[in-house]
Amino acid sequence: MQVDIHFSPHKIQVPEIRAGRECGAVVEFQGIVRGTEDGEPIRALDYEAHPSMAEKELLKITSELAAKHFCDRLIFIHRVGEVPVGEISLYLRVDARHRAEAFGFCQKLIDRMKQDVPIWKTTSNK
Amino acid sequence: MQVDIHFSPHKIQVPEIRAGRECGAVVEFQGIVRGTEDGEPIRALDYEAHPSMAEKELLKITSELAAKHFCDRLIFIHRVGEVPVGEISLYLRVDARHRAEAFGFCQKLIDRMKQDVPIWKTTSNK
Amino acid sequence: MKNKITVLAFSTAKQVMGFSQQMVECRPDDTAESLINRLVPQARQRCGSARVALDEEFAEWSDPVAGHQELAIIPPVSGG
Amino acid sequence: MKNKITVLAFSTAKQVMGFSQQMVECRPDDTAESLINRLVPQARQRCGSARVALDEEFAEWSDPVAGHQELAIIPPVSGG
Repeated sequence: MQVDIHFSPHKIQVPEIRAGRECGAVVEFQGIVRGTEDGEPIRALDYEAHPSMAEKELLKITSELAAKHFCDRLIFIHRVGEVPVGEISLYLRVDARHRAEAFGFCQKLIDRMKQDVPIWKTTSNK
Repeated sequence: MQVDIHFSPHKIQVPEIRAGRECGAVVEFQGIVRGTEDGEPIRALDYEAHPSMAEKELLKITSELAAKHFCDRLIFIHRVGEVPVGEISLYLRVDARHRAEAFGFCQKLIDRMKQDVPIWKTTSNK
Repeated sequence: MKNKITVLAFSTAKQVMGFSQQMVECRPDDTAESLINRLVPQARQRCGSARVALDEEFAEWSDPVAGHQELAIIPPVSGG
Repeated sequence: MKNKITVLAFSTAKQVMGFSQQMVECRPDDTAESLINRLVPQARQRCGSARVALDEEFAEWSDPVAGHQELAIIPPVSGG
């Protein structure tokens, strides 16, 4: 399985990639900063991460999940720093032979990220 | 909920759309024609549909699912005619406030489509 | 005046029926099944687990076709 | 020769510790907890349900820090 993990302070550019010959399903997820947080309007969220540890954790999670959900490729991009409302904070792409694997992998990766991967958001007051 | 349903004989162009202010999750799915079908190498798949009935069925399914998975927008594009290996046969995009709704809606829509929506594929021998 | 209905045959049903679309005269007591069986002997059986739709709504093979404009033979679907 | 370790504090732990990164001397019998409590009184309690990582691996607060280069205070994460 090919795994690309990036943390970047820049606006996320959704990568355009041709799927492999045996790939039948591509699932993409965009987490987007909403205009309200806990009912209050906000302008942006601030994300910080421990990128090298986050990458290690993500690789562990990925190899665990890959044993059950056989996937060909994962792209994981998390933006850090200030992310204005309407912009992408997290982009995921999972390529697999079948859709069940791609959906399963993608959803479980997000669930596990939200438990164990050292990334934090705070409401930006700037 | 905004719903766009298209059947097209042309190569699917993934639409670039900015999510709404209250949208926190965008899930996209691409179904891609694989290079083998039942273990045999193929060149393409042929899709046919009853587009107006398919649209009606999709709208019924969409309104049923929307009652449980609250989503803001659905884009459904199914290619018809010959679709060469490596090209997209089905594109879906679901925008929602939260990821669970978007993933749930998208997966259930595909499951229901594969039961009740009049679209057929056959291996292209041309 | 005769009643006419458009019969649509998709996917494997096209091979059974020998057409994808045909305008057909129907009798007042025709059901979906009796209509297509008159066009092709044992068409209903030969279409296997196909369903039928009348005016773009799934129906029963035993439903009368009177008053409908379109009968579509819907083999098991396989979109995606 | 003294042993030094880099202490990283993220998110809410940054407010408790008053820094995001600091190089700290550690004693041979220091645990993760004793080390940060020496920097800020009751730091461990004040960091609530934060976990600790030693050299980028989750560890226990009672683990000795000797031999490690980095201690990271990991408050509940919220990526996505």
